[in-house]
Amino acid sequence: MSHIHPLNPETMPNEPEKATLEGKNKFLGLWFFLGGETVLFASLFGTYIALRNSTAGGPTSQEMFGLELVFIMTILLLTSSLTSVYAMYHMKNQDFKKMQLWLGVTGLLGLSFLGLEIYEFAHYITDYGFTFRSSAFGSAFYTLVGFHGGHVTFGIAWLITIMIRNAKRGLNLYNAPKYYTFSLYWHFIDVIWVFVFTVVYLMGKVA
Amino acid sequence: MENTNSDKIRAYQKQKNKEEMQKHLISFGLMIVLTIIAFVIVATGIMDKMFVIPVLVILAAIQVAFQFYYFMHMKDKGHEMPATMIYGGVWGALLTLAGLGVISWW
Amino acid sequence: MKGWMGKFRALFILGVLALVLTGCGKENLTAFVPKGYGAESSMKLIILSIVVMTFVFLSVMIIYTIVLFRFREKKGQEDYIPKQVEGNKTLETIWTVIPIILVFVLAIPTVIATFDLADVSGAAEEGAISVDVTGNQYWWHFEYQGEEIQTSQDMYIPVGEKVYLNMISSDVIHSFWVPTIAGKMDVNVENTNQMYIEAYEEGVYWGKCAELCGPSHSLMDFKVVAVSPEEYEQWVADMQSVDPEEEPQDAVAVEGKELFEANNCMTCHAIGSTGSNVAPNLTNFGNRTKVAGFMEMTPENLADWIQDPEKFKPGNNMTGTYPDVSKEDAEKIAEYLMQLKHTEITPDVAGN
Amino acid sequence: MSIAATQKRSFSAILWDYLTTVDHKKVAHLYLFGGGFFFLLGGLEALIIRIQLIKPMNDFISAGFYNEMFTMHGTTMIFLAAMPLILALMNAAMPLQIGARDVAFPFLNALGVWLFIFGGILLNMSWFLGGAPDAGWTSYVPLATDSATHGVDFYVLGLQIAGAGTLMSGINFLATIINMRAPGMTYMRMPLFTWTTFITSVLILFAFPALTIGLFLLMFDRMFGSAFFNAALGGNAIIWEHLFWIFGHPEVYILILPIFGIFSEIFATFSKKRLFGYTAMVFATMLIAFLGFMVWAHHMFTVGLGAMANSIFAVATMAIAVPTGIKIFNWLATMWGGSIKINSAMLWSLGFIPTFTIGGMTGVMLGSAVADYQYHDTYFVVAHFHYVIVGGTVFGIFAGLHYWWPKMFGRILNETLGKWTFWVFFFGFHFTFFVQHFLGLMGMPRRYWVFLNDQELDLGNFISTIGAFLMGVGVIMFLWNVIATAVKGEKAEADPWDGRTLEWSIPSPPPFYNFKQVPLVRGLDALWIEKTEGNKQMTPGEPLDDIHMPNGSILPFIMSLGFFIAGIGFIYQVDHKLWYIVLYGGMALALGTMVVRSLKDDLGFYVKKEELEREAK
Ligand code: HEA
Ligand code: HEA
Ligand code: HEC
Ligand code: CUA
Ligand SMILES: [Cu+2]
Repeated sequence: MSHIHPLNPETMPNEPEKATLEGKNKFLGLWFFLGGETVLFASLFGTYIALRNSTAGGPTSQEMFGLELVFIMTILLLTSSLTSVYAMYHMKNQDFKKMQLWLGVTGLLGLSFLGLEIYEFAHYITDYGFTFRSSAFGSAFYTLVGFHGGHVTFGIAWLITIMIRNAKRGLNLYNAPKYYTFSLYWHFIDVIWVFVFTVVYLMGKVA
Repeated sequence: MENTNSDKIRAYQKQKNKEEMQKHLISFGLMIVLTIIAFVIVATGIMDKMFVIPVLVILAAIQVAFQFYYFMHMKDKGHEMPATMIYGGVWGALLTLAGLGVISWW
Repeated sequence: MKGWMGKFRALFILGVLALVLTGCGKENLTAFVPKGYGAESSMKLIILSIVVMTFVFLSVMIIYTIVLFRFREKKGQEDYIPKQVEGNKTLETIWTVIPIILVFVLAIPTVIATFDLADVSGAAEEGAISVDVTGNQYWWHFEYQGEEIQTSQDMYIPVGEKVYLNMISSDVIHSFWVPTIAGKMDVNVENTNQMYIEAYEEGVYWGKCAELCGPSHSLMDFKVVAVSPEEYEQWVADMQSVDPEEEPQDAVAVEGKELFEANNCMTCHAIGSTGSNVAPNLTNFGNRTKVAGFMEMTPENLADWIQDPEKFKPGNNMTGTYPDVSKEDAEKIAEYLMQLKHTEITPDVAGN
Repeated sequence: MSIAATQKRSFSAILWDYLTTVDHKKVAHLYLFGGGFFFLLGGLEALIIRIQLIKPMNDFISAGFYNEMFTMHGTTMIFLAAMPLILALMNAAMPLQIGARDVAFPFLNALGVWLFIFGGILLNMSWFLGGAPDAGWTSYVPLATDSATHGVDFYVLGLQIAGAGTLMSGINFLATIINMRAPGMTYMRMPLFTWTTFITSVLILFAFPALTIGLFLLMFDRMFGSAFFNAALGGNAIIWEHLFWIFGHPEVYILILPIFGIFSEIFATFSKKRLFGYTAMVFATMLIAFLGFMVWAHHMFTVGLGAMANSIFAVATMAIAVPTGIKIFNWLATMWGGSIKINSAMLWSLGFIPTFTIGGMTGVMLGSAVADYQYHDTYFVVAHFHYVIVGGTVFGIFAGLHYWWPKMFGRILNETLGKWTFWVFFFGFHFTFFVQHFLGLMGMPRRYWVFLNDQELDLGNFISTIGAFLMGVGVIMFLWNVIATAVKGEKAEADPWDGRTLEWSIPSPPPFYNFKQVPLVRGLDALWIEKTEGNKQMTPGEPLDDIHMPNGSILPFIMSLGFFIAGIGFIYQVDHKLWYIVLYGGMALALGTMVVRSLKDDLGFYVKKEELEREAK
């Protein structure tokens, strides 16, 4: 059971996340999960595209959407993607403290993204009376963006759990895959957001 | 463990990791640029409506390719299966989008 | 179209004959004996595909039978180890290429026919007949465009002419199907579907709802009454000159009319071409083929229906919307409704 | 846990063992019992359907109840019987076939089976709680959104929970096959059943998410007032149809591809011949899976998508005949020149060939769009899909059960009874469904509670009902066989069929760690190769060493229970806000177990080398 002891830099392989069979399995498993998520979000995007003009007399996307806020949110999330890469960089260099630090930053960026999203939703609801129930467009909008937001929330919860869990233990071959799969998941959230801001906000602004 | 050889390997790995990180920084920079371009196109309305949507989609696709290939290491060895699955997913996604986006209106 | 058809015409007729002899369902209901354009197009493809499939099935079964007879384990040779064959390029190519060819044989006519049946451009032509069809739980409504005619349950069309249908549903998805003259098409809620039907012969054709739409889905029948073009003209004229206020002849029916008005029936049912269409339009009701689409047209049935429609069509939208009607009253109303005959052109004319 | 034989344990010990198991072989048992139970239930529903249709204008059951009956029959059979039974066989055989000690994620495997069981229970609770779902297994909106009882809510949550389990199994099998093959087992040396498991898992991975989303949208519309399918607010019901069939068509290949794998094993084994055209078989499977994603709209030919869409989908649909044909002919060629031994497993396989060919041919006939305007939603379609599903999937499950039963339970099913079961079921089947082709074209739409008098549909329906009862007799014989075998069946040796693949190289039933030493694979049909070279057993691919095994855990059970409770909360929160307590309570239980799982390291245990050596003596 040697693999649970914290490893010193000497014995730690360069890719600790894939050094054990469990690690390899987790790595593949998460990638496959993301493959499935691709179709999952495609179904939501498809639904949104089909319903984006079904406003039932309510406000349209052109009237409501503001680009500034979305731009800030985008930059936040993109940056959090970079910080998580940076954390993985430190993992490869076996610098546990720095890894935790940068993951912390990632989490904070994610939280601020969520905060802005909630603010945005509140803004549409109070200022435009635009809700989940107003029209098919409303349902599709909140569901698509909300599903993404839900993924962010879940990601943050996951991050917090592994960070606290391993704070005292340091990096080892048992938890390295957990960190790594988290970072993959987090990137994927960013991938989805790229399409959200493109399809929902930018295209919504165009027509 | 007092093996100098392993130290060398370490050092070499560190160097490689660093280079890798620099690549990541560059791709991050590019992603930000792509994002800005996309937002600017829409905010200023300089482009003809006909072209905007395809251009936006292409920009998004490039950006996503960066995420996958650099940030998520899909370019590296040992990622054949992940790549297959993601492409499978993308294929499924395209069909779904075609189904819902195009032929639910007739 | 004609080319490949020619070759199969003989077979087609032969097939139809065989089916008629062996019993292929009720006339004017079965899809086996097509009497309309759409049904015929489908039938051609059905026959073509059966021919292809017979060939396929025989090929499989011949090999299968040989295998089973020749290659069984022999007594006393239980230890015999057959040669471990990996494969055979030629054979594998053969059974890849032949199916591809067969698929083409079927696919090309399919595509041609699909486009042919989807071509509703004729609807815009001068004198084309267009009918707005509405599917409702569990009845059908028909409005003749530009003619100010409304009917329910029985739709009249002239023989030999394309009749264009614009179909929409008021509640859930239904599907319009008259097997003997045309294949089906769904009746959706959010968009109008277009198709055309054309009957070759006079007759009363059974229509069925083919998409699950609730408990009484199986009872959502209707009829297409195909009459000669002259008779159709007359029917149109008669229907346009209906006087909804017309007093019935005998006393019972007069009483029935009063009861009909007193019992709220008019809030939903209209007679004549104006008025609400949340319930079957009862113009010319006396000439209907069936009560509520599927029950035999007798005064008893009608009176029973009026008293308790739920018993006959579970979940229908008439139940409980009007005051209880006594047996006598129901019979009087039935008498009145049975006398609503507004035209000489009846299903009998079409040969019911 | 020790390897010392686990004989004579108390009932509660066995129960606890199953509740906490993460062993793929026991998970397979759970799938088998669960799926088997739901098969009986679905069959009972089928019999009720057939009794109602025995004569015209019958009033055996009411209209609304009939709709519940076929909805539950279809849903149960597809999601709770056929798929779990297939997963049972996959779990039982696939890891053994690749020489693995377990699956990649044993915990997820257990979670999958419990999610299926709880999802199934939830769905079926609707019978007692105000009415089952009644909008068909396809649950088309707006009928489903309008449906007045909670039935459709049970459908949504039951399938959501069971579906999540299936998705996990899919990912699990993929990782297992990629990472855990024995040394020497390259992809092109994998047995065909492993291959089809692999490709089926890919289908699951890409098909189920569409259903997940569809169910979410339906749930939001029914419970939270959204307007996806509400035309009055701009919604579009066709979106549901697309989402359902984007899932639904690949789903039918999920039901048949593993079965193709089973038949490939059986034909090869009992013809004593290598599978003919192995490479072609593998690529044909891939091609079917690939094309399977591009044909979903053939279920929607009459929706009004337009001539262009209908044509494209018609041609794509017909194209699937080609790779499937390759398979049929390769099986025939496998038997050609062989030394065919006919026992129960082989009988089911031989029965499959003509039956499935007919079903496939009617499928291609349905693919001809214009012809489908006549067939669609009639008994012709019912006949088609029972020919492929019963004649394919169910025959295949029976074949696979007879084939692997010795491996799963250590006893051989009785041959005489097995043959009787086959013949009775086979004839019953053709009686039931062959006439339905004609009924359809004679003007009998499907999902009809009654058919009218004087429509010349009486005889056909009568024959059909009689056939269904014959099938019922067949099923009862099989049950009898199972019980008789359990009581006094013949004990099975490791390799009762003169098998070709790795699962036959280890004892029946295998020890919980499967392989003492992971074998070295030297080619396709690894065991057969060793046997022809006169070796008694596989050459080990590793030295004898400690074996790492995962610990059992009750958490999968509790987590599934949590989702189950939350599901009930979701269903009833529309009636009263207090139900939110149940909803959040269930969620807390499920998420709480998840947190426990991630906080508590589960490092498994080791079976010591010494212990293994002692065992060997
Ligand atoms: C195990 C499940 C299974 C399988 C394997 C199939 C296989 C096929 N199915 Fe089926 N199908 C269903 C289950 C399945 N189906 C179900 C459940 C429904 C109804 C759902 C509902 O509405 O409730 C349905 C409905 C359905 C429809 C919609 C009908 C309608 O509602 O109007 C269509 C239409 O194209 C179709 C086509 C096909 C085709 C072309 C195949 C092909 O894959 C068949 C290929 C096989 C062969 C062709 C035989 C072997 C080949 C040869 C011997 C080679 C030579 C052959 C030729 C050249 C033809 N199916
Ligand atoms: C895997 C899938 C599967 C299987 C195996 C079956 C098996 C059977 N099916 Fe089913 N069927 C479907 C999937 C399946 N079906 C689907 C998807 C639909 C469409 C639903 C819809 O429209 O929404 C459908 C619809 C359907 C209909 C059409 C209903 C309608 O449209 O109105 C009919 C009618 O004959 C039917 C009959 C049968 C029969 C007789 C069997 C027989 O093969 C069953 C044989 C089994 C038995 C007879 C079991 C006997 C068991 C006992 C006797 C023991 C009982 C004891 C205990 C419970 C302890 N099925
Ligand atoms: C909700 C308004 C409503 C009221 C009020 C109502 N009906 Fe109906 N009626 C319907 C509907 C809806 C149907 C179609 C039922 C079906 O077939 O599912 C129907 C069907 C009928 C039919 C059969 C129509 C046909 O074309 O075959 C008759 C006859 C009839 N109603 C008579 C009456 C009489 C008489 C009364 C008054 C005592 C009455 N209805 C009151 C809604 C109503
Ligand atoms: Cu209307 Cu079925
Ligand atoms: Cu299909």
